[in-house]
Amino acid sequence: MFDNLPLLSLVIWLPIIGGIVVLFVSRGEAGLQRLLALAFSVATFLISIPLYTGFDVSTPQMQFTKTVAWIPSFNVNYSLGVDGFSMPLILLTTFFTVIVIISAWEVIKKHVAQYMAAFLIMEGLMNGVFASLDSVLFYVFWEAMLIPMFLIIGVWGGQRRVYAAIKFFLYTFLGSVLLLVSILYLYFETGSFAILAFHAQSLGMTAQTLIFFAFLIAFAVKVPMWPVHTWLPDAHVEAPTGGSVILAAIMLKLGAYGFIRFLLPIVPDAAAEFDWLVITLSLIAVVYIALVALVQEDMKKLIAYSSIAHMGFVTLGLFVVFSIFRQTGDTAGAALGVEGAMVQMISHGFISGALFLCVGVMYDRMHSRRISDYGGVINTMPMFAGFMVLFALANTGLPGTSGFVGEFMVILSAFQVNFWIAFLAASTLIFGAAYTLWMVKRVIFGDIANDNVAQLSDVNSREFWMLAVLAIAVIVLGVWPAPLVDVMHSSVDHFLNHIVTSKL
Amino acid sequence: MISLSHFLVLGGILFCLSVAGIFLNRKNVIILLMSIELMLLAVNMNFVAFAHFHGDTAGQIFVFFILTVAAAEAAIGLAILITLFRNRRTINVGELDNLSG
Amino acid sequence: MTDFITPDFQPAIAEIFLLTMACVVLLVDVYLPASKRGITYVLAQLSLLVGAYLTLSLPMNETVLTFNGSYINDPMALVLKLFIYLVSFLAFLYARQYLVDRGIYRGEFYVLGLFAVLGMLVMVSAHNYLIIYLGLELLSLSLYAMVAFNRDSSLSAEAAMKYFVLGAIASGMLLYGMSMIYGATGTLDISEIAAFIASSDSDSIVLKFGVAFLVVGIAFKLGAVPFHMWIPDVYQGAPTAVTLFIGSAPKIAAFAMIMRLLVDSAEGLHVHWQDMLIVLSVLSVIVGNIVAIAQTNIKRMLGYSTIAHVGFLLLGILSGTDEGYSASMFYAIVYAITTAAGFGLVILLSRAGYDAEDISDFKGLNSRSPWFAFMVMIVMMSMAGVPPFVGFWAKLQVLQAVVNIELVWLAVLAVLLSVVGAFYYLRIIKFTYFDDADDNAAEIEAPTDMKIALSFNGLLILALGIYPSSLMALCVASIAA
Amino acid sequence: MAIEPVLFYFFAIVLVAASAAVITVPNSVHAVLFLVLAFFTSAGLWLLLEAEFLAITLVLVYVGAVMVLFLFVVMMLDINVEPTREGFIKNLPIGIIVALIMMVEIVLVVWPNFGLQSYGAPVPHAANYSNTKELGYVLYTVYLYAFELAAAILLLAIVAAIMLTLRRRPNSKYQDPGQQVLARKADRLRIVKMESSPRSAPGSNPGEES
Amino acid sequence: MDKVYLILALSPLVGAIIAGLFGKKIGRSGAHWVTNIGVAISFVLSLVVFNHIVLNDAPTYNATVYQWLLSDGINFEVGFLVDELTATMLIVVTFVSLMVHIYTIGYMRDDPGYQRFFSYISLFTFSMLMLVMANNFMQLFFGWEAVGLVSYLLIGFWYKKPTAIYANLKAFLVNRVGDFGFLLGIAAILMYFGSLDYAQVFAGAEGHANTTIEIFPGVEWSLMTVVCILLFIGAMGKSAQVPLHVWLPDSMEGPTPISALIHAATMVTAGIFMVSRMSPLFEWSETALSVVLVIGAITALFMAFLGLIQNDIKRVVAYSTLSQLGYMTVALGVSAYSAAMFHLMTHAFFKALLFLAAGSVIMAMHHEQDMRKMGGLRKHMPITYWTALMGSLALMGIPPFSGFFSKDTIIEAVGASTIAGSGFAYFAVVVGVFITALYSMRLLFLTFHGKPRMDEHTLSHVKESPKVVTIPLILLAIPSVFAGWLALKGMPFGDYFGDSIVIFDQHNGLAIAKEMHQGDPWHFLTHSIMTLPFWLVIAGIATAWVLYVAKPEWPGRIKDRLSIVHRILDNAYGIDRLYYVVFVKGSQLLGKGFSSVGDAKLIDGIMVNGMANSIGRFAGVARRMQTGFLYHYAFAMIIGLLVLVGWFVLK
Repeated sequence: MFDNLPLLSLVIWLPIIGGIVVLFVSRGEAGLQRLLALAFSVATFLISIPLYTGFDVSTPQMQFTKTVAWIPSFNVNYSLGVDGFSMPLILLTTFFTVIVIISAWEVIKKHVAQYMAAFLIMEGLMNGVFASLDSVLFYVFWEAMLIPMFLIIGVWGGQRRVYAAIKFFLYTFLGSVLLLVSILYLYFETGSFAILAFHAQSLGMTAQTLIFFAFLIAFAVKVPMWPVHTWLPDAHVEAPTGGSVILAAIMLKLGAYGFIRFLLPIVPDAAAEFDWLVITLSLIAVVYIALVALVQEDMKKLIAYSSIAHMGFVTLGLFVVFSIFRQTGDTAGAALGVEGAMVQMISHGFISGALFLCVGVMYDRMHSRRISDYGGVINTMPMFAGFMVLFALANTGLPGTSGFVGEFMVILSAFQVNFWIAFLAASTLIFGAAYTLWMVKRVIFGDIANDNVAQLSDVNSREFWMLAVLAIAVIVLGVWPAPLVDVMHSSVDHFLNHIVTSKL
Repeated sequence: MISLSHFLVLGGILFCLSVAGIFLNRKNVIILLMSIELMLLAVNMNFVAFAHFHGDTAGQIFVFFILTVAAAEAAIGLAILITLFRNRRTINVGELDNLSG
Repeated sequence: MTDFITPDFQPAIAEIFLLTMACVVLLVDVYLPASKRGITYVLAQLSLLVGAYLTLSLPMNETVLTFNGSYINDPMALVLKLFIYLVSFLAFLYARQYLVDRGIYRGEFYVLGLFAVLGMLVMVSAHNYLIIYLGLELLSLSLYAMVAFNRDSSLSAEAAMKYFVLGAIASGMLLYGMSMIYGATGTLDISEIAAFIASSDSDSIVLKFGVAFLVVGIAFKLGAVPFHMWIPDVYQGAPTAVTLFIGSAPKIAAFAMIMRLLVDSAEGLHVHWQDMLIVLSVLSVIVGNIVAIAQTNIKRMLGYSTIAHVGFLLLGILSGTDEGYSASMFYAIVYAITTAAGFGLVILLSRAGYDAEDISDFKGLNSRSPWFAFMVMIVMMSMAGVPPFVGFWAKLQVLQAVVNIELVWLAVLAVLLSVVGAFYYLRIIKFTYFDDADDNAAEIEAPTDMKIALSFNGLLILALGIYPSSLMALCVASIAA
Repeated sequence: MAIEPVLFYFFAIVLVAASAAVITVPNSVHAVLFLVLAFFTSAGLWLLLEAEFLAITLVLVYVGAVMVLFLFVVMMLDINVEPTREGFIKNLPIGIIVALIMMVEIVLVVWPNFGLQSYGAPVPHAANYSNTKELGYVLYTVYLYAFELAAAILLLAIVAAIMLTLRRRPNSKYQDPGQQVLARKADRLRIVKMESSPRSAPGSNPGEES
Repeated sequence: MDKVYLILALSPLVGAIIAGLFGKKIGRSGAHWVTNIGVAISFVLSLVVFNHIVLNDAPTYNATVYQWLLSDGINFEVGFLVDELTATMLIVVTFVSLMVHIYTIGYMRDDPGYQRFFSYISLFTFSMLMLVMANNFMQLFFGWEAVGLVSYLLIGFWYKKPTAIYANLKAFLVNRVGDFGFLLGIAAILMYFGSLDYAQVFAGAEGHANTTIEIFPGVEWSLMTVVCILLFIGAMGKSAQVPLHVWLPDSMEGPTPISALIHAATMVTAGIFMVSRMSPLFEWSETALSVVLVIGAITALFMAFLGLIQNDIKRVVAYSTLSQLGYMTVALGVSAYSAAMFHLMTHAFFKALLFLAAGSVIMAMHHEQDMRKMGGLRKHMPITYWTALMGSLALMGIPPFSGFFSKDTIIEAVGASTIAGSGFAYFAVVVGVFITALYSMRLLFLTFHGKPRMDEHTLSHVKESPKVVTIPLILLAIPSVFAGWLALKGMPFGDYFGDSIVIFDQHNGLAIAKEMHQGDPWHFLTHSIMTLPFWLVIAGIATAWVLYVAKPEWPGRIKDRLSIVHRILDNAYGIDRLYYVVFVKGSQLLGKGFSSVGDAKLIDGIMVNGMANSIGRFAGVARRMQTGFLYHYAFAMIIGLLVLVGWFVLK
């Protein structure tokens, strides 16, 4: 029944139109604005579900494709399609937008319509990034996305929001302009802006190297990888809860998605040449950032750093393939890494999103994110504490939660390359537990630390259901990740075969 | 025999003098305007010389229009100068630095 | 000598009409009491509209020469003219309330404005160096006078003086270059010059020499470094309404001037002027973007931003390909539209007795008027080159043009500096959205027509950003013709 | 036969000297006069180039109108001649260097390329040749468009100049002869009768003094 | 049988979920009923399974429940492997768990977190079942971490207590260190064996006997050694072997039933179980076995010493647990897996008993745990006393209590072993016997004998615990007494475990012992009385009697004399302090350094903001070029012209 609907176009444009509609609902009718926003986000989510149910797992081909000439004089097409990599991420996006809209329900009082609209529009843009098969279209969505996020951080953010917002924007903008030049160069080479044409284009080593670094910077900033990560803690800390959630849950994934969609398939030889660099940076993210996270005083900052560390697994999982191929002449063991990276992305979306929501729930009551202002929250907010502990444990990669799956797969894959890579990666078991649970200890457990904590009230039903849904997702994905991973197999196999084939 | 080059060099000298005048003069806007007239004179010299040696009227016509425009330009320039003087009571170029940075 | 043959006036009908109307407006204004000045305004706007109509009534896809080859009407000219009308129309519209508020609402403004528009049209349609020069002077002289329009402003007078002197030097240099080209080729007709260059040694030092001077003249008109010095001062010193006008439509005309001077006539010297333009472009992008950061005056900042944009615009030209020219054409048009909206917003924030000059005057606009805050965002993001606004496509195309001639380093440099540039645009958005309004900040008040026009202008930027295809195709087609 | 070079060098040297004086003399009035001299010598040179009409025009239009305008403005504004030439001296070296470099560049380009070998002197026109007629003919035919534009520019210049300088301020004073003629004695003069009284001692009431 | 296993594993989970999520709705009794029934079902089914597998000798059950994940051609599954080893563990786990559940009803009666507690312990039972029933490493790791999780939750059960939440964090982290090694071991297995399924891995072990792996460049190590040591690191964490033992004593901050269930009887034995399960791998690496042996020996001896000076009743039992785990590990090291399992089983009974008895005492004392404030409780709490006595006798290894058989089997196996380190290990386990007797009797004497040292108020309220507490004590006392005798012949000396344990002949110390007495308990008993360990036990008891009953003032004097020794022991050899300084403070210092220097100063300070600032400064300077003076502007144009001409025209 969904065959005839342009599903991808719908998941892109419905929320954007929704955002505009919300904006135009007259001021002062915040309730209506919220309801409308919710309606649009839920509708989008529902529309995105057939993407999963109707997905053909047996083929690596792009599905639900749609191509319309957009700018014929420039050979730019409005070309959409999803494969096993992008489809789950679209679902993640549509899902999280609903959560974020709900999370803002009573909390956001200033410019409600704009807030809701910003998220809806951003949802559409992010879906657009995932669904684009045309590099210019991709880039348009990729960049346009910065605007609502910039406003979200800047308008509804905390004390240093201006610094954080501008830093966020410029950092990512810097990365992406290099992406743009690379795209243009590839167009020069291929005569087409189609991403799949880029994949097929053979390139010399010099060109590949240059493009590799351009792409690397572009996507590494977004992931973010050390040492271009410092925008993230600031952005997270200053952003309102919803902003942090989207940043962590979706936006970071875009960088990794860029690696999958652009960097690896387009410049595989350069990637093979410099895989050590990315692996090193990933491991630095895992170890160095974990240590940095350990000493954070601010909960959001801590979770932000934790995000960086977790995203290190994604990049690690994506880049182990070359070493494996060099050692064995075969990609066996590499799919584990790539699929692990994908699972890690989805799972990190849920977990970090949930953790930011948790911090948001506390922040709404106490207006502080400082760990030292809390203590013994469990006494007054037992239900909330349960969720928080669950998500924290998931964040430590506990088996049975989604946090385990990806890390497990990536570590298994990394071991195939080298013992020490796996060793450093696995150190997250210790560090991750240390910084997360230490925070939990200081915030959640213990006796009531002060009067403010004593007056806290437990989650209301809105917050409860919001967290409960995420909790279920985290656990289901941990207990039975197969449905998620199954949709990727074909795409991953195709991807791996493609990237180990030299393009020189 | 006087060649085209002679006239062009002469035009060049005038051009350079006008340029030097613009740069050197830091007191009086009127001198600047006159330097500009010199520059146009240099150009006119070129055009007339070229027209002569090409045996073509276009160059002379161009000079004709340059003279016309220069007159209009002078009128407007002096009008601006007067406006400036009324506002500032000075036409010292060295004091025209309220807009900078 | 040939007998006099009456030239075909039809292709120049719009210019003739406009000249007539300029005189009519002038006369009407003289006999109107101050209270009925609105009629002058309406007449001026009507002139533009009818001019646009007349231009449109010309055959679209053919190249027509008349006045013994001095006047050309080709598709490029037609398209550029239409946008000149459009942007000028907007500029006149935004200017009105500003002038009224400052007590300088006089008919001369529109007379001069019409003459300037006429100058631009002449430049766009010029097919002879002499005509280019005359068009340029018609435009420049009008603008000099308009800058000094507020006679009681010392800053305006200073700006006008600087503009005038520098402009005169630049025309002198341009003329010197023209004289050299004339000397080398023996003609002023663009087609003949092009034919001469094509048939001769493109390494002729005289031609190169002449072209260098032409480039200076062009660079000045556009405001490319190091011939940019007038821009910040004039932008700041001129009344905002005039700055708006100077900053917008003349860029389109300047683009046409480049096309006529460098491309139509001297494309054979492409290798030479390309190098020159690269230097200018790089310097412009660097200086424009970096120095803009240090500005607090919004007009001055937009002036530096203009310089940076000029650097980008030159990228397309210097590529020397049709693709690059159409990219630059697109850029020029887009830039003019965007700048019109930008200064329109500055005017919007100004009130009687109060000029919005400082960037911080944008404070809290989102609370005062979300709609116009949105417009500010559109304009600034478009200028920064962020999709989905049209400024992005403009940048994309010129970059593509540069990449296509394998000057990737230039593209990289340009985009990196555009990141620096993004900072100051963001700063405006920051004031608009992130800061709370001062307590004494009033509601935004403006005439309805201005509000509508500004909204149209802003939405046009957005709409062209989402669907740039038709404008792009138009540019491509008109360059290819 | 070699009268031409003599004339050329004579005019050229005077022209250059006068131009140099224009930019160096401290007095604006002198500068204007030197500029007039420069125009005269140019006109002479143009005659050598058989551009009689333009030579005349230069003198008539430029010297006769523009330069007078300059003089008028200079005198009207009555600028004080600055006694110090400090800035001038300081910048002279660099000015000279820049001018010289430019000169060198120009010479390098024009000298080798426009010699007699490439551009021989054109055949002199016949005695009945009228430069004015020739120009006049093309001006109104071939360059009709340009001519109209020039007219527009002149109109514009008038409008602009008037707009910028004409002031009709409410408090400005100007004469109206019609009114003056109609003035009567009674309107202007009133005779008041006053009682004579001794003047107060100086300094006793300083507030009312002066 | 599929359903049986599934129900067996899941019924505690169902109980846990109901009690945990709907605790408020079902109320306190609802919570304990649902969880008790859940565990009871498991226990009953365990018996069925035991009957099926062990007594009826059914073939090993190995089947998949569901496919967890398929990636890269590798099948990650959740499945059950049930053989003798598993069946034994099932009995132990479900039985002890059931006892603890019942006991908890009484022990936690007044606690506000009643439902939560039941939910946790049922969840624990489920996790432990998943661990022991796993047929693959992935699931093993799942269970492994899950029990760690529940342990974390339970130690911190009283979340208001700062010491409790400190202890649970510590426990989790130290366990994570072990898991870290364990995970790497799993990764190594996957890489070389291409599967995580036990059966496939064990089948491939021989093929990889000579495989080497290069961990440090140029150094080739035997793959099996590396894998086994990595896996054993996991066991060290979970089974609290030195140097990862530090969490266990602190974990006594949790409620007593937890100490009994998790930190004595079941979870801590997971490591022992795991190594036994992995015997087909360990057997291929003598190096790994030696490591196991030495680590176990150190733990057995040095942790016993620490038990001597503790005053907290539960801590004594805790250190005793550490020491006993050391014994089991030693057994593993000498390939006496069955002996280790045997001791594991008996230890589970008597140690659970001792903990619950200690808990009973603590309840009576109104949650006072300091033995110096007890004394003379024998008369007030006869059941507790007698059961505790039986547990202690079993712990000390007095014939014919269960501990005697299991411990002596280990000592004999060690004595017979020739593997590197066995000499030291023998010394350690023998000396350990004396120490064990000493601290066990000290506990008994201080708690139940002598004069009451508590205040009047407490004394007046001291009474025997309710039936829900005493019944489990009695039920646990029964196997504590008899299990050894009954199982001796079959378990360590028979082929009880069948194929589930692999021992190479050259490692089989137990076979030598077996030749001597053929596994006959009576013969074993009489033989043992002649040996040194038995007399050391007697000596230990005697010494304890002298020190704590006859001459109670002596311990104080000894303490003064040997103050250095006492201080060392009191600080648990300073290991905690060392870890705190090196790891906790060290990583914090490193983190602060990275954060403030690396991130804040270098990246943000110099690169990001530095670049922004320098551009800003440059802009500030560059704008001054725009002087405002016309002649400068003109000059710029002229220079520009000169450059264009000079550079491009005349080049």
